[in-house]
Amino acid sequence: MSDMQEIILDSTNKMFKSLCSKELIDQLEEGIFAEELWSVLVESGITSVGVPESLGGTGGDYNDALHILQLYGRFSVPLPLSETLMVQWLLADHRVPASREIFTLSVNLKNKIEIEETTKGYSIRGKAVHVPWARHAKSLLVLVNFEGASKVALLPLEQAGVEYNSNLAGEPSDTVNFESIDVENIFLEDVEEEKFRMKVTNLGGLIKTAMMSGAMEALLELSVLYSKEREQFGRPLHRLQAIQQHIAVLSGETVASVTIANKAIQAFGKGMVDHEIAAAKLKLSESAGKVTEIAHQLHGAIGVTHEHRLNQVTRRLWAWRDEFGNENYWADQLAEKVMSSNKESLWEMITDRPVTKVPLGEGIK
Amino acid sequence: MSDMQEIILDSTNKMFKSLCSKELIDQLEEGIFAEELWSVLVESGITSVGVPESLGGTGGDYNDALHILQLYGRFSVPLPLSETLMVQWLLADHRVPASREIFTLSVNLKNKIEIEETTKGYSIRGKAVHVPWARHAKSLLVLVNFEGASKVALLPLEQAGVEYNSNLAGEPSDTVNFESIDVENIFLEDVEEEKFRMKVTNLGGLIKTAMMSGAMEALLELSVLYSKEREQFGRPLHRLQAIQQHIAVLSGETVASVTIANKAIQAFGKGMVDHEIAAAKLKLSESAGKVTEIAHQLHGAIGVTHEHRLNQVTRRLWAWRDEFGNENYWADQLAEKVMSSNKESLWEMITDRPVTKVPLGEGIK
Amino acid sequence: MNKLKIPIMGFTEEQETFRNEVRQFIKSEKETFESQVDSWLSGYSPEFSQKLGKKGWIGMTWPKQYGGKERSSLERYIVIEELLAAGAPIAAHWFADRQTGPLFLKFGTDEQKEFFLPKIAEGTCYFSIGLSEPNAGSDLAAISTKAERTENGWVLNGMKIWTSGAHLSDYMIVLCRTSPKKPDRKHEGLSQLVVDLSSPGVTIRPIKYLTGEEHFNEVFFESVIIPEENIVGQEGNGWKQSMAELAYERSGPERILSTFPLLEELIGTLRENKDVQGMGESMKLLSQLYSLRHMSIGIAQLLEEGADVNTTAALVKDMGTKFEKNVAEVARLIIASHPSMTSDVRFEKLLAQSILHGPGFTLRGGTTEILRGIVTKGVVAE
Amino acid sequence: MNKLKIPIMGFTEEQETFRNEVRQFIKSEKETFESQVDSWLSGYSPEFSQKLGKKGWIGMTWPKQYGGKERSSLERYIVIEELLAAGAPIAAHWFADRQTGPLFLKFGTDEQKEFFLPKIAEGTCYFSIGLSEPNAGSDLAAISTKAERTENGWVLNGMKIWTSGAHLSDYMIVLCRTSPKKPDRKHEGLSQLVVDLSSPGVTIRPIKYLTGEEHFNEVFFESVIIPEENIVGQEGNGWKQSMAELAYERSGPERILSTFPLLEELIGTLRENKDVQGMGESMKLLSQLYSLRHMSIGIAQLLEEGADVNTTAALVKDMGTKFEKNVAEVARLIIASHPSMTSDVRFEKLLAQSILHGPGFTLRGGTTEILRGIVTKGVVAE
Repeated sequence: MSDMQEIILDSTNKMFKSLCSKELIDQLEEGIFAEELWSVLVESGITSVGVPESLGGTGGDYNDALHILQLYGRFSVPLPLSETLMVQWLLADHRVPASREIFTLSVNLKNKIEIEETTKGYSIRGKAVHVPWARHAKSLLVLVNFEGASKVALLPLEQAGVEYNSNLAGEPSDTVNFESIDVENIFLEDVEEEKFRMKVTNLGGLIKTAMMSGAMEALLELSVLYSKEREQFGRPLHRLQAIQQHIAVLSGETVASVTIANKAIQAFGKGMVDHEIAAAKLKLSESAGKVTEIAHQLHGAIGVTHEHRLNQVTRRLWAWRDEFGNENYWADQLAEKVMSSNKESLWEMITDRPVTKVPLGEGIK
Repeated sequence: MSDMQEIILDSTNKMFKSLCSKELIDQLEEGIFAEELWSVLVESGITSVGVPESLGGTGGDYNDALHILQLYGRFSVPLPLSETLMVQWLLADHRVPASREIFTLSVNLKNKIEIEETTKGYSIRGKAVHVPWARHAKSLLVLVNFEGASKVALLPLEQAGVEYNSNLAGEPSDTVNFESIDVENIFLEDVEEEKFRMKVTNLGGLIKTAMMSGAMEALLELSVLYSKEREQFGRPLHRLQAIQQHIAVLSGETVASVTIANKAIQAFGKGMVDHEIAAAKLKLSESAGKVTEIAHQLHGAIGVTHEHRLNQVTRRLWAWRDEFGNENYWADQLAEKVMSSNKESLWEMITDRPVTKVPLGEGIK
Repeated sequence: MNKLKIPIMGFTEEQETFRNEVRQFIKSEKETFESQVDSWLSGYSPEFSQKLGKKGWIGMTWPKQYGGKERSSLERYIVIEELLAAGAPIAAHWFADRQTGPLFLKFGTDEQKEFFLPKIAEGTCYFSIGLSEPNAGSDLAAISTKAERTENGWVLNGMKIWTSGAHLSDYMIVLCRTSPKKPDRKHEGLSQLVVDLSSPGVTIRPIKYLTGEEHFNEVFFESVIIPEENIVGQEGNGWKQSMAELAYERSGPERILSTFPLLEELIGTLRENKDVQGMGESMKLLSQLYSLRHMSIGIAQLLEEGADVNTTAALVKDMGTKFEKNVAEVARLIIASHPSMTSDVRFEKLLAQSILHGPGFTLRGGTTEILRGIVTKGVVAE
Repeated sequence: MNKLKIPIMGFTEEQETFRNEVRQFIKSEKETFESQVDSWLSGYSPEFSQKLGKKGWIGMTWPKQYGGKERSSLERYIVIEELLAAGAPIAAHWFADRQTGPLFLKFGTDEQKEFFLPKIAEGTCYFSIGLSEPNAGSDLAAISTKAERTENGWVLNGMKIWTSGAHLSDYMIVLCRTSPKKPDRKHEGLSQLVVDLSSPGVTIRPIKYLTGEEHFNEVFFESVIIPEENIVGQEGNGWKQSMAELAYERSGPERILSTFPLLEELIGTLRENKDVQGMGESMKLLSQLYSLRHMSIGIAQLLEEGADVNTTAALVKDMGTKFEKNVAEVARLIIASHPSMTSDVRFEKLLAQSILHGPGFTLRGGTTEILRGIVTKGVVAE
């Protein structure tokens, strides 16, 4: 880790720690958007990290951004940061300048959005499901049909109908309805649909991996703290053998998850990714079930109350493990890579240094 | 359980307990067959339990026999009892009288045995693999090709070549070679191949289930005994919380396994089996891995020595879980039943009282 | 290992006919409730409870003179498992039927039986159970809620926590100290009192579950006056009475079937999709369910016979609640989806309920560690 | 949680070239050995050890003056993992290379280094480690083997148990009591002695492993005379020296790759059979292996830097050995077969080895419970 990165992460850490309270996170589920914290993020430049300065972004690289998202996961930040970053990165590939707005995206197969050219511009008709944070976002990046061809478009959400829905963590996961909405101009570009889907899925998978690894660190910290503070039969919990087993397994799953997440982040940062994202999201999604179960078992009744911070972390892990591919999805992806590898043995695949250039950075094609 | 059955099982239990020592079981792997104990089994009538008295068998029902096999599993009896019983039952369906010989059988798909009629009788040519106890058996029940049709035959083993091989428990699992062997007469009957295979697989699966449930009881007993005798840090093992967790899980898996095994035995005994065998062998094969791991973890170094009785039980469980279908095999069988059920809901299937008559008893068809 | 022996039970022809009757009733009610996971704790419907009362399916094993139907416990087992499998809303009368009724029958005075039991059986009188306190979770000897005998009756002071459904109940059975704790006999001096929750001095404050739902509560007692005759059983015998209840409640179908509606939906979807691979992957759940159900039924029979089921009941609770959780973990992998409490896709909603209620399954009624301690003690003692 | 931080390491171009060299050598030797599971404990081949010695791959990080090659520990890591992945027979020199050599380097006299290290590096001098005793397994303070100082040197009496490979080794490092146990300082007074196993008074009795194979032994010492200068390090410091060794040995690739030959065979077979479903089911193993390997490599780097890896190394051992077992459990389900030590089908044989050696994986070098205690202590202490 570079000194520069350490400074960035250190200050982000401090910022989240002081501004992102348990209550603020709870407010999300009461329908209150954390405006103030969002402004701070925008002002600090975090919402455009990884977008080149030449495009008005903050600069920095993906590595910085993904470690910031690790912190995001650690503090359960209740804001559409990852979505905004993803869209900005994808747009930056098209030389679209950085923005201070909130973005979201959806690549769900069930979406059917039609765009037609009209005399005044374009007409948008259709529906997108499971769109994160749609109710708060300015624009939606989505695959559309335009004159019989697949394109990628950035659609304004002002006039769209939004049905509220949420994931297990209470994060918005809305349905967006465009009922023949007319707009003058939109971002609309050619796209190789399958390639674009894979790109977004990979990027999304890596981002969730980073967020989940941060959340697991938080879970371990909460659990260790509880085992030190809480007593049973006159001894702190962590002195009980059964609790020691729990903490050890929790530590192991967390370290293994953070390690493979960091490996994937590093590889992606160098633009050299082969199996790393698939292996990492697989592992993190798998571990999420184990660590949440242990943490709840360890915390007992207090841990299942809405009052306790624990549920903010465990519910996010339950939600995120299924987003951008659960473990079976990524196992199949990985299996395909192994099946079609040109290496003779598994050992050669494992020890091979990845050389496949990540598709990101080639522009949305 | 009837009083009669209780008396039979009680005396069998006593017999195994007094005659089937650790050393006797070890001798199997040194190539020594437990002649004496086998004679006792033959004399006591155990080797033809379930064959009607009218055919010279001991009488009694399958229920009796399967609970005897449960005891067989509990004491790791080193003899071809289940194979001999299975063959005798299958032959009894054809009114073949009971015998005092050792039988074995094989329904392996890889077997290719050809029978030709000759002037003097028949000529046998071919190979059967993974034949249990072949080196000690008098005859082999097996599927053969005869004049282009599948038949079931009972082949004499005197002149056959036997390559020694063994399963994980050191039980014989030989390859049998018939190199154009001439015999005067053999048992040779028509058979619906697929139906026969299913019948033998079901029967074999149930028998292994019974044996495994007995072995698990032995495993639990050994483990509890060890936890009481052995001390660590000045306290008996079972006082340590981590060991308590082990014993509890071991108890749970054992009771669940014994219960589902007994349910299958009971259903089979009544001639009413639907999903019971599949569900039971699935469960037992799955639990075998768990209980053996725990028992070894609990016993520590002493448990992995050849000297200790533990390995006689764990190695049998490791071997038997894969014989007559591992858990995935039976899961697929069960899945097929669920898929093709005429019941509307899963709950109706679960609570349905099985009415399908078991095919056994219809003769080898 | 005699303590681990469980008989294999079958149902008789009449019992099967009765099962069918129950099933038909539930089917006819299908439109009146939404099938849900964990319905014995979260499915609150006084209307439905009253309908069951009319059918005679609450307190159905009790003597007729108290509104019961004197049916066998296997028949009761049938009713309970049919209701749970359907995800029917049975939380309102749950504890009264399962625990409080039997408690009165065993220890109550004639007056208590005559007053409470018929109402419970009608499905109109709901109880909750006051055991845990903030510093007395696993260790009930530490209970500090106390009742003092006065001329006007008992005066109760203290608090209870994690009481399921107190905010929706009429009464609570409160375990409290009625004489001072002695160091060497710390489980003595505790008694069970029936507290009318509408009494002055009772404050009920719901605790939000992690989903935001309100299932359990803190209940505060400030000088609550309780009639002298509201003590249940012997003064000072409350701990033993409560422990007997706990053992009784560990092996019921509610320790196995809490997430059954999800499993039913999973299998139904796989059948519809003809997903053979997914079906194969689900079958381990099914074999586990078979073995747990036969254990549970066998123990119900042993209970009827008065046998000691302490060890085996703890096993069912330990394994059954793990199974309930496992249903969700397997289901989510076989059918990838967006689990959500607000989804209008049935599978996603049931999955969300199962995941979010999951942590509770292994906590209520004794944690894993405590259950395993009970099992080991039982097994080692032989 | 600073104690849990592990750096992400990559290999340099030169290291990759070196890996290729090692791999080519192993390929060229393929005909001379049968690839096997757990080859660092069961694969005994003095010929192969000597070949490795000639290549300079034993003691390769040691100073050149003692026969070493002064290469980096990541280069050694490469050699070890390539050998393990291939299932090559490296048991003969294993402990001498991994433990005894570093022990001498750290604590040995010049004479000891000059005498032993070059022979070890040649692959001709084999060591085993004498720690456990019948009543001193997890608790080494209970060691009762003792050495008394006499005019002729040390006189050793007692016994060791579970010593891997003693029947095939030249020497043993024996941890024994050299001064009486004090109640409050029970780990003091222990020392490490080099015992020539051909000395009069040494009796080695193999203990059969459950497979019938002979890997470990009981070793009896009856008034064995040991030259005074055969003490390693400081008198009375033996416990600390041994503990340092243990921590060092917990995170190596041998805690992850013992069953790799089976995994390789599994994946190879699935590729050959184009079994897409089976391949998908195997991939969880692969992602676990990736994360464990990167943990192990990162810790190797930390060790080189002299950091405290007590906690993370225990984690790798705990999870790695579970992974090694798990390979067998997954493999047997994906490809149904007849596992057998005597089978001539490679998959079946490797599977049998993996299943039967499995129980040993989590026992050697500290049981699960002990490792988890170490981890929790480390994590809680921060």
